Amino acid sequence: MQPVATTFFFYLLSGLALLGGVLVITRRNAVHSALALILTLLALAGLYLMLYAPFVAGVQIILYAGGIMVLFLFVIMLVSIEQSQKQEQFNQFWLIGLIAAVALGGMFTGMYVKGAARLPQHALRLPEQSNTQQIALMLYGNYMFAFEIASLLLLVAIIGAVVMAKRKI
Amino acid sequence: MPDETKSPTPPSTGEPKGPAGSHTPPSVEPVPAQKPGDTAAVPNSAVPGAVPKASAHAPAAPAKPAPASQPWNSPLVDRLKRQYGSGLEAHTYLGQNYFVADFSLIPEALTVLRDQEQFDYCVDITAVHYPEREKQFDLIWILYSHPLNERIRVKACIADGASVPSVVSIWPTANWLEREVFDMFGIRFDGHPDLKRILLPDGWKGHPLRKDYGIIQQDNEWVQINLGIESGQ
Amino acid sequence: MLDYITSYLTSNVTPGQAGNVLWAFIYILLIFLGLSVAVIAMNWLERKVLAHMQVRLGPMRVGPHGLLQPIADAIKLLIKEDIMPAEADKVVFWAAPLLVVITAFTVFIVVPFGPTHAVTDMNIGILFMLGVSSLSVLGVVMAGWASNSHYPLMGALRSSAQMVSYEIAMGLAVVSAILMTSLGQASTGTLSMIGIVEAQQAQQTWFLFKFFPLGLIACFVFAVAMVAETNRAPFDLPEAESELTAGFHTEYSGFRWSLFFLAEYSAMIAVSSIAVTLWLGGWLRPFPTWLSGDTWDLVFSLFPGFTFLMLAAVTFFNTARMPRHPYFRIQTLGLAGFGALLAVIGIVLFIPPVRDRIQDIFWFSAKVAAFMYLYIWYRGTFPRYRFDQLMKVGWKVLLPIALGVLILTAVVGVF
Amino acid sequence: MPEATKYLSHLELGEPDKTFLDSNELIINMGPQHPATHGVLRVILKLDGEKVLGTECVIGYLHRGVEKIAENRTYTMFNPYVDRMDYVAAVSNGLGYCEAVEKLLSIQAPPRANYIRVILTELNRLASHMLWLGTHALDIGAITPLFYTFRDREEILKIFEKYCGARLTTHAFRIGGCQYETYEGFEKDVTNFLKFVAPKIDEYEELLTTNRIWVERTRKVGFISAQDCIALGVTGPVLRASGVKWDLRKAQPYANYSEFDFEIPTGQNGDTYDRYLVRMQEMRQSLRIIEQGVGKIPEGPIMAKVPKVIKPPVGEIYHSIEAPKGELGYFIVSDGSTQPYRLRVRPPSFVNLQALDMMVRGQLVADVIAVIGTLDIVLGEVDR
Repeated sequence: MQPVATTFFFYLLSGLALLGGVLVITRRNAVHSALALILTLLALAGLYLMLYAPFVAGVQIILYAGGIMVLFLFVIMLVSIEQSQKQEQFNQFWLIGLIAAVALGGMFTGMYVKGAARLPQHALRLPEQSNTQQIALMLYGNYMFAFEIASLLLLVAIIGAVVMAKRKI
Repeated sequence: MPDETKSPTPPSTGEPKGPAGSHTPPSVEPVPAQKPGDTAAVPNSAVPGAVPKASAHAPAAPAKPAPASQPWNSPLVDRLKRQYGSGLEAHTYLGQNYFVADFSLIPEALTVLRDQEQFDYCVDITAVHYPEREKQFDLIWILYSHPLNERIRVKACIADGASVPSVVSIWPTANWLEREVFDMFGIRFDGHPDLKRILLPDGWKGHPLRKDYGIIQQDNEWVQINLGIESGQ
Repeated sequence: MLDYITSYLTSNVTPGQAGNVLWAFIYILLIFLGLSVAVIAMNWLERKVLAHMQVRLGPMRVGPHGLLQPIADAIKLLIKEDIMPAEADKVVFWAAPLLVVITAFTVFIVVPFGPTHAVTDMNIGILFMLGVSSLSVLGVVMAGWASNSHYPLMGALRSSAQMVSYEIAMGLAVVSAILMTSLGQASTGTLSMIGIVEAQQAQQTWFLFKFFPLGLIACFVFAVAMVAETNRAPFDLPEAESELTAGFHTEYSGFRWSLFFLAEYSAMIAVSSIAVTLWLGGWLRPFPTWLSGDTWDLVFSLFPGFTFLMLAAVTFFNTARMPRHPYFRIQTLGLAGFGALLAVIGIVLFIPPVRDRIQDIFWFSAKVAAFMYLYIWYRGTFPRYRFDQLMKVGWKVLLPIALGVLILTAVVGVF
Repeated sequence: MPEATKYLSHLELGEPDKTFLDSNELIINMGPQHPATHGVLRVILKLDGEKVLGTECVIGYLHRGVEKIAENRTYTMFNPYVDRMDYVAAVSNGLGYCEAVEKLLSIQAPPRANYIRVILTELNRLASHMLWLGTHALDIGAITPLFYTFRDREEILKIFEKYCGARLTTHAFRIGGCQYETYEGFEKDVTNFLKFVAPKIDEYEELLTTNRIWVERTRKVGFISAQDCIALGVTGPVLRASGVKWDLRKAQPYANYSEFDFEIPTGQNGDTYDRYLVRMQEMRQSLRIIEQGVGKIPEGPIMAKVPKVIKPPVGEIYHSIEAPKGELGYFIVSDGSTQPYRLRVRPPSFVNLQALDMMVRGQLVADVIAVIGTLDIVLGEVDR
């Protein structure tokens, strides 16, 4: 099966992701920021699809866009918007932010200019059909221990949340 | 429309002091066989024959001969009389018993009625306005006793502007009932947790169930401000 | 060019897999139209069925037996004033119904109405459906928040909490069905919607009856969760009329409101399609093993035609019962015309090539329709759950059951 | 919502649960236009999330000054006005008023009138309870019972219509008896209705009584104890569901209820489910009363000897009856003229509504709806 208009979709999705990212940090209204973040996440899911990683794309949509962001919005909606709008957005962290941005930009530029030789000559072609199986094999085979540790960590977080939210259990 | 308000003739029963001397508390007199339940729960027995005609010591009855209030004798009355003496009169009219209590006895006698005489249910609190009297208002508490299945009324005369002790602490149900009396008559209740108008809007002027408040009278100012119309009529 | 068009007809894959953009587009159009008609029909049916459950007649005025009522309603909604509250967040208020309706329709590109009757077949089909339909929560939340009013906000909070909670039980039930695809003699673990049905075909059983009663329980969990997921009675708290007036779309009116309506019904059809695909054998006809053989195949392939003929007969019967009065002449004619249309469709469905390609769609739709009837039935029967009870049912009843079924399915499948 | 906050400022509201994650209090204004408040009742709710911390009822939107009107109408002229208070139980209102005036006049309705009165009043109680059931179930989300009860209530209204021409505000009774002689076939209609409706009540119960969701929604919701009921003056089915076996028809019989054999259903738990059961039982008891009455209507006049101009002697009277909602009392002060000097209505809905706050504190918003439904208030009577 031949992909259609690959370049076009790549730029479209990247552009959307970037637009969303910029909106996230420039919007004063927290709900608008969250919605822009969802746009970014969806665009990323599209990029994953283009990389022949449909499972990752699906998980991205279900977990991030459908699950986590809903909870984000849930919390933000209960916060008084008027108050947050009055607050200064670019506050005292602007210096740190600038340094981080410059450092990251430098890294990317360096990679682009000098790192081309270190990358493989053509993009890796993952077989589309076995993508899900490959992830499963990786997770439950090579990285079994890390996976279990991560799930334990999440369990701790759940228990902590329950304890904090409820006085009596 | 002041001409619409009636010129009220205060009913005989409303006179607390007038005939009081004539019928002294008959505590000595043996009054047998009048169980409380019977007196209160007269189902349809209030036929003219059953109630004796106006007795001698009744106040001047209206033109038509009619059953008039009579002294009411029962152990309950005896007990209360012993406690409060002449501040309390007991009457019965058409088989319904009521006390006319002196204003000063009000929260106390009612507390006694609830705590010692088991009148645990305050049915209603209401008032009647007699503009020509000195003490303009009759305030009426209708009480019922679940254990005794007996209903009585307690009546007290109060002057305009006087504040009455609230009975909310005795019967919580008095809360809204007193608010309604306040709303309609302008009688203030001391110790009421939240005395404000209940049926009429908060900013309304006047108390409609007073006799000097005409039937089509209204707070025009309120209507004009809040409803944006010239008049509600 | 003609070759490009006809080449697909002889292939036996979905247009998406064949890479045939034109046919994919035609399929998208067909699904969009079919879905709109289905929503309209569902609207009429719900009102009619519910009315007859409640000893009343339902719509009777617009068209014979109210057949044109949904269309009249649609026109009314389109020409109604579209109110946007002054204090609303304009952009979000505008985007919310769009998002809801887009997600509700997008999921249908992987719904397999037949072995080749889907826009495309993704190898993560079921994941895609769950993922995209979970996005509709966002629309609900946005609508509730953007209205800038208490009732919609509470409705949105309720509905997002509800949808997120029930997605978990729903997902676990789905996983147990997916697990079944990789078990048994034909070991083809797959997330593809078509693959799931084909697995049922290969295993000669609907997953509803596999590992009895595990499949049944999983289907039950899904069937409950899907009602909650679509905010329908008895889980219609976000729209609880008596409590929150209309929930998250209280401030919406006219066309925007109708988009929510459209989305709700197409979401109902979408989740029913998932249930049908996963447990009821998708497009497969009933009794594939019991009543097998060419004769039975023929008999079952005649079902669609007979169904339409029967509907036509019912219509003609009602035409005969119409009052004989000049006032009703147009209505009677209309009803007769409708019956004739049904009869023609029925006859067309008997033509062998049509019959062969249509019967998959028919069986799929019939199964979905059964679920839709359940939706109406629930609405007529049940009171509404309270919010804490709803959460209790979701987290303390359905989730453990779904987990247990998942583990048992794995255990039974391996040994 | 600063305006609503003003109303709540005085209430001793419970504090929200102090936990690590404190939530904000939310003040919600329910009504006066709200589908579940059964009219123009406005309830201001103070919420912690979905939990109710306190309520305040704002009433009076339907206030028409019935008591003031009474002072300016003759006794006969005022009679139709009482129908407009509890408009779903207009017959009961009329009975209470007529009996109060009769008592003041010291006359008694003839036996035939009394039988007709009891039958019509009990039919009215059925109609009122049916309306309650339908709307209550609708509030809790079951839409179907509403249509069933309306279908069956229709039959009662038809009987009323045949009897007096009106369906809702019947004005069926006159001071001293009944307005009209029963129509031809009245008894047959009532008997047929009894046969028709008994299985229908089973049908309602089938839909709800064992319905899991219904039970979960109503059990342990809106609890009120017998002591609190009495202290708050709550009467009617609400009181009986808390376990107090008190019904004015038995306690202080009026009309000729003492001649009828019926039970007073009571509950034990004082929750919404028990109130539902009590009212369902009351409907069956009403059927029993009607059944006994319909065969025994004696021949005779339907009016007592009443003077053309009703001029009760000077005096005052309090008479109360068991209306479908509770104790409906009339306190009349007469000054000997043709118009009441003062007429006070003791409205059961008004007094029962006062218990709302106590019943919903600590419960959820959805329970407020259930409790308003179970109190069975009629705003026409609350506001008068």
